[in-house]
Amino acid sequence: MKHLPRASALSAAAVTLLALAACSTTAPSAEGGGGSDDVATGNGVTDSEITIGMLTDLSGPFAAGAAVQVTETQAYWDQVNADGGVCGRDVTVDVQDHGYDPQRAVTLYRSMAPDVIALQQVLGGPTSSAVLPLAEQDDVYVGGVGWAGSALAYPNNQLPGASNAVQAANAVDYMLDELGVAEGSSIGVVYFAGDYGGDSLAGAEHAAEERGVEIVAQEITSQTTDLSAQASALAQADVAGVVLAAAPTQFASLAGVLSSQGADVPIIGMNPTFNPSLLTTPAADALLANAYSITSISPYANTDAPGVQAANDLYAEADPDGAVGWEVPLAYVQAELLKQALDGACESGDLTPEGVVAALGESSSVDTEGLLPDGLDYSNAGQSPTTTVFISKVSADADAGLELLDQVSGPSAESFSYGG
Amino acid sequence: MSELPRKAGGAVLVLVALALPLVLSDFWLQTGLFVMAAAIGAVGLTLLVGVAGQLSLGHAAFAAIGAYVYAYTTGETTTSVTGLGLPPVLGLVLAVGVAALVGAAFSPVAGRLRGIYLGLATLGLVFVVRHLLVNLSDWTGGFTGRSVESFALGGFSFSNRDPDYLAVAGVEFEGLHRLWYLFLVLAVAACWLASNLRAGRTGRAWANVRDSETAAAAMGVGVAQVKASAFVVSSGYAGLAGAMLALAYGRVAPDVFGLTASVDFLVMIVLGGLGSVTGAVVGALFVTALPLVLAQYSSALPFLAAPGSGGLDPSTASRIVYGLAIIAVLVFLRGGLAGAARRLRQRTSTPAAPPAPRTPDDGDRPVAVTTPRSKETTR
Amino acid sequence: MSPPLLTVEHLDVVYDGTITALSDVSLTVGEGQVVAVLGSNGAGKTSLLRAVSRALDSYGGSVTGGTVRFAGEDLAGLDTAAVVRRGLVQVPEGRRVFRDLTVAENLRAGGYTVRDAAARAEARDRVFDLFPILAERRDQPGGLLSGGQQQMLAMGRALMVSPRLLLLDEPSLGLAPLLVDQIGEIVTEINRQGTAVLLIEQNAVMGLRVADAASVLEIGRVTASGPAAELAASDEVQERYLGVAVPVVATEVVGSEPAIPTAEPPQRLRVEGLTVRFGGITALSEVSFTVEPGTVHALIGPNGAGKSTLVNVLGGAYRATEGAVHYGDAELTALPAHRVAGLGVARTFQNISLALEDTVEDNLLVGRHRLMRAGVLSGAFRSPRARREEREHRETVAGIAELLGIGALLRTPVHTLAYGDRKRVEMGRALAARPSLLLLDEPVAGMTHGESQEMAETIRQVRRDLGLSIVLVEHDMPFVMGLAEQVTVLDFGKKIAEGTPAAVQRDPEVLRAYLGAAAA
Amino acid sequence: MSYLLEQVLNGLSYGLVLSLIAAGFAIVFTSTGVLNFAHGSVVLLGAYLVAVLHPTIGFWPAVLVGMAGSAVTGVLINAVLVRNLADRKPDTAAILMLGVDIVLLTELTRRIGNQVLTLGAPWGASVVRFGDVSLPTGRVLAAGVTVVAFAGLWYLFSRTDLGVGMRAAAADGPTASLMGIRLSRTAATGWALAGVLAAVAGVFLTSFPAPGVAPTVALSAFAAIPAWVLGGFDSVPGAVVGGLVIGLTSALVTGYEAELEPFLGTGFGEVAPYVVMIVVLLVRPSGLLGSKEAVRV
Repeated sequence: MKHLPRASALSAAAVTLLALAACSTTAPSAEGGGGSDDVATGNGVTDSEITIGMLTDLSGPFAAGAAVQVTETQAYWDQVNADGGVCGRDVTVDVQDHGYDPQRAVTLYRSMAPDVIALQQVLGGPTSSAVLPLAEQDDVYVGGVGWAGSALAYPNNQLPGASNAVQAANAVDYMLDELGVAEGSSIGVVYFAGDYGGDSLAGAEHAAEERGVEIVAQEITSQTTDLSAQASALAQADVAGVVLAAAPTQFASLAGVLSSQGADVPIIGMNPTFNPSLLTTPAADALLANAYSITSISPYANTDAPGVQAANDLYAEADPDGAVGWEVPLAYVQAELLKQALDGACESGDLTPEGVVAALGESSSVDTEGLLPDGLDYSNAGQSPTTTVFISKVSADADAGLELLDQVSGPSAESFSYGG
Repeated sequence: MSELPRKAGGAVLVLVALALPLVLSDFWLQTGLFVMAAAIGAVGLTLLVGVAGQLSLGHAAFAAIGAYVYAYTTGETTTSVTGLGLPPVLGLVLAVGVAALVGAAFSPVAGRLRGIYLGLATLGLVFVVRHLLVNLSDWTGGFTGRSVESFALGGFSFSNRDPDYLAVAGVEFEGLHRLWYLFLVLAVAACWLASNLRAGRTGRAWANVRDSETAAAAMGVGVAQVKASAFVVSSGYAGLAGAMLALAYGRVAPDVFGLTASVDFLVMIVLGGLGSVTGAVVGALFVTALPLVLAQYSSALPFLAAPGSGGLDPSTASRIVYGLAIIAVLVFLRGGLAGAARRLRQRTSTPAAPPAPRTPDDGDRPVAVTTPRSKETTR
Repeated sequence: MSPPLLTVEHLDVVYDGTITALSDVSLTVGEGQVVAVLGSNGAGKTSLLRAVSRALDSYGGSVTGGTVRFAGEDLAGLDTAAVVRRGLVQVPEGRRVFRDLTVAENLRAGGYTVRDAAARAEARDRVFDLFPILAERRDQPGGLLSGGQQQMLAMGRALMVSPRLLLLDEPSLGLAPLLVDQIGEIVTEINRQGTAVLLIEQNAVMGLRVADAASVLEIGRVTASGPAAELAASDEVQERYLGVAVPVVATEVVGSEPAIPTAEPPQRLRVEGLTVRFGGITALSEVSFTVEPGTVHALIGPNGAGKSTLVNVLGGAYRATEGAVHYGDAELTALPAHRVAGLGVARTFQNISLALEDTVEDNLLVGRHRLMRAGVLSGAFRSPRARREEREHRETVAGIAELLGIGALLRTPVHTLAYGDRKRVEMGRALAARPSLLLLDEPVAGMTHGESQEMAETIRQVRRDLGLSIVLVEHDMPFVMGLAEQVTVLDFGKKIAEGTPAAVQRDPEVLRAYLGAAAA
Repeated sequence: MSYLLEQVLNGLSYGLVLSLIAAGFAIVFTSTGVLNFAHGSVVLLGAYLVAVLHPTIGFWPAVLVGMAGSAVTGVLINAVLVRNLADRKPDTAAILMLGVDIVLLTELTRRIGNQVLTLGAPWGASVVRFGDVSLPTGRVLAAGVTVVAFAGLWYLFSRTDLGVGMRAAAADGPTASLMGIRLSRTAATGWALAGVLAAVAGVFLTSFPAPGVAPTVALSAFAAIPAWVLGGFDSVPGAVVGGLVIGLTSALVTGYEAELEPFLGTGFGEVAPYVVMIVVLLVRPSGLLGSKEAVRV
């Protein structure tokens, strides 16, 4: 390696010279709008086509649910295209799989960013928190990153409904208002380490303070599949209810163990915590007896909402044998939200990534035909777009195992604010 | 000697690497950044494991320390996290320094344990560091992590701004392009330093301690001190790699530095061939780029099912290919990729004179997996 | 006439495809015979046994020529287990009892291939008859037995399969004379009960006493064979093991131009009352001797006498339990090995300990470690000083290589070198450390007679040119006769004789140690 | 008091299941010198087979098939891959097992999807009550089965030719092979045993109180590594002790998280096993019950 420094120094010098010769710091004059119509266009838009991206997890832990969402999303845009598309253009979806690996997510984002106008979804906590800041720099709309409050810090992010903290605050409110939990009692919060769990805990703590109850917190990780120790600790603390911000596995284990220990208390799971296949586990009885689910998005079984019906029908047609669940309405509404933003950008004549983000920031009352609570307000940056959530009860009779009870917006959910 | 073509080859490679940003897309640039960061970490680890013979499964812990030290020292204090706001260059130096110091602090442990015991103790280190990262949230931003200040040198920023527009030969040089050159300089320097170390007094002492602590001590090598120096150097490399990863991501989070990252570093150096600097770089390229490239391009493969259709989709296929590639290299290539390359070179160059030495037949012959035993025969 | 039980014909054995261990070895063992194979370290004795028991594979060796037949059947293509089932079993060198298994479990493992419970019980009873002590201690872990008892257990373990032919690898190694005699009697008894024995021995007297016939193996070839009594009387064997025919050459100390930068002048080495115990085993007991500056002092003794332990204490690798070692004013037993090296004490190792992938030059440079100053940073950045230092030291080791006659090999990787050259490299590495005291641990083990002579010449030259003290550890008595001024003889960790080579050669204690009780 | 007792019982019963996995690590390591990073996947494989097969062939036959499947997988890994490694060195073997783990885990994850596959264990969600302490029946059963399994192992290793042969082979392979013990056979037996133990552990790790088979089960096998290490690399009794220590530590740290939080931060239960492991290694570098010579690298 004796000559290497000399060689590399030489070549570095040569290239520096070349570079200086070819260097320029003056930007060329502004790029001309490419559209034949009066719309300015940018990345991902041609005269006939709009490309949107989806960074999802088709080979990692969320593969199966993600697949449902991909199917539904494809079906949605196919339908939109059949109806004439957006801004006179067909919409195509570029789906890439990051496998829940942040490094892959970032690299794939780099590869897709020049060719898409917006990202309908970046699935997963670590993956979306790696992509969001990059997308913010590039002014690219990002939807579907889940409901963690930390994502609200990014003005380019569109949260599909109430954030986790608002969900958890509502959960506490609901326990006190409807499930007979008395003021002064204790409520357990079992949560994943991370922004999803942490945000939920923050909301629950806020509500506890407002409503005069004690919080007993138990942190777990996704590897904790046996919640005996946590359940015992909760039972020991004599909790009157439990808020769970985890995954289906933990829901079943916690409900089962609590019930077996004779703790007959309501358990409310946050958004993605319920999965219909839980009803085949030994914990099914316990879940049917005590388990509730709070979701930002309408559960699958909601005959009153035309949007949900449209979503379900679309999915049933696209994949008759597919697994049904809350992913179906979620994917539909994410696509719907993006479509509204695209329409907004089209109307304001700026069909560029920046234009889509701007359209998002101006939408202060978005309706989704019952898929999400009405009147979503994205103009108040940094705050949850709504305080209303769906509350359902686990039920063996309802499709996808959740029977919708109500839409609620509790007092402590309404008084919650980020950064406060 | 075969040195000259090798150097010429190296120089050509460096030149190509210098020119690449002119033609590569963002995807490849980003991949390149990750590869170069990983390569530096792998080079550091191969010095420790391959040259000095100390198994470490805790490399990611030191990388995490480097990444967070950089993020903390260069970052500004915000509502959620604190930061020192130091100049990025100083931050980079501190990242290396602090990681090396932690390595020094851990080296007495390394002196007490050997082989797999040491490996698993360092494995524990990964979990401990992760726990600290999650809990010291004032400094680290907790589970979600914190954003990372972009690198800057004398007013020139390695990001999309300052200068806002910079073009070379008509190609706009954005943050990725600029970082590419920063990383390239660091990577070449790191490899050069590692090769020097390996070839010099320090490297000989490391190799001797690996081969036989007794013999090394008999030659006047202070075993404990030499082992510690290997740990310190390797940790410093890991710290630099971590800081570079942080720059490549633009943010740091504990998830990036988990067990998988540690294991990946180890896979890199074993695939590349233990103790070989070039091997470590090639291993880093293989381990880092293969999954990314497979994820990006496997959809072009005809026999795979569409994503989400329930069949063997491209990503699953790419992960399986990755696993199979590891298995294949280990089963078929002795000494990893570097060993295979060495044999190939030997075959193409003049064959070495057939050696005909004898061996004393008392004592054990080199042993198989079934009977590994230490080289030293003490009674 | 039925064929002999074991026939070895024109056997060649090669390790790792390149290293020849045996060539053209032929040998027979008849039914009911005891055959001894004699030879020193490195002669290929163990390889011969491994070839017969089909255990070469796991050591990287293979039979490249010739045949091994057992009871008329060619053993090629069989594995060890199949050979064991046919009644041919090997007792490995150094006993190798399973230390954590009890005596009974050791025997059970020995009888692993015997499926018939009755046959096994019978075999075990016979072993217990032969070795009553094993029956007594059947529930104790093998590791707790004494050396002699472990040898009995190793033999008993092999007898569990009621073999037709028993291969014994150095059963007397490291055992006290009384025990050696006892083992000899046991071998005779086993043979009397109908088992043929192929016995490998360094202890020629013990081997020849119990054997009917014997072969002498030297560097992979049979150099003599015949009936035991005949061989015992031959001059060659006498010379080989006692060195009686080698004249003692007095070496003069001549001051001359040193080829490499001179070391500090050598100091007097005083070993006083040195005792080393490992666990309960006393490896050295109350050993005292003095090495005068600038002399060659030989430490000899049969295998297991404690020579290597002594070298390891002198070099700082082992701690002394009691006693003291002074080199000049410094007390060595209190220092860690690298500090001992810092005082100018360098050593070689019995089992060569070189970096095989590296070149000769790099290996030699390791010896310069303590004399170089480049640290991690200056080395990494190749500071001018570090570069100059590296260059100077490369020149120095080139000089050392010339002195040792390996100058042409400087850029060659060690793994391609012949054995004798490796031994030289190892000595060169020690010399590179610029010692004033050089500890050589069996420098000619495994060398041919000619190579040994060359090495002796090299040692003389080194001593003459560099004017240093040398402690020479050897079990080969003839080798040290022409080389050393003073000889200290160890046996069972005790000093049994000291004096000039000629005096030591005649000492009855030494004769007994080397040749067994009968010779004294 | 009953709370403490409950957490202790919880921890001990969980620890016994961990010790089954840890014993698998120890047996594979002593019989072939391999650090089996794919062991977690083998645990998952066993549980997966049971979950998939129980609707058609019934739970108990499915368990038998699961045990056989895991055992055969282990034997094949050893025979096809480990024995054919280009460099037969422990660290290469460990990386090889990482490769195997990636392949196995990816394929199993793909097959399981996001479903929670139930095991169909007949004990369901029932619990056993001891006074005012209750334990899931599955756990009580696990404790019983584990005790029986270890009794079986003890019998095997001290009372049968095969077991004694395996110990001899582990202690000194070349010498054992001179006794006619075929090392390939003892190695295969070791891998098979580890596979069987893994499948049994998998069944108990995925039945109540855990809801069913999910890919994360493979990761929970990692928790057995500290148990194995602190017990001693080459010691099956060490695996039991290690499992109990780790199980108890996790349960108590989790159970008293509220009290410990100010000093240790949240989520310390995940780290505690590794901290215990490091401390034990520093005090006793060869583990609690490992033999000194066990340093094999």
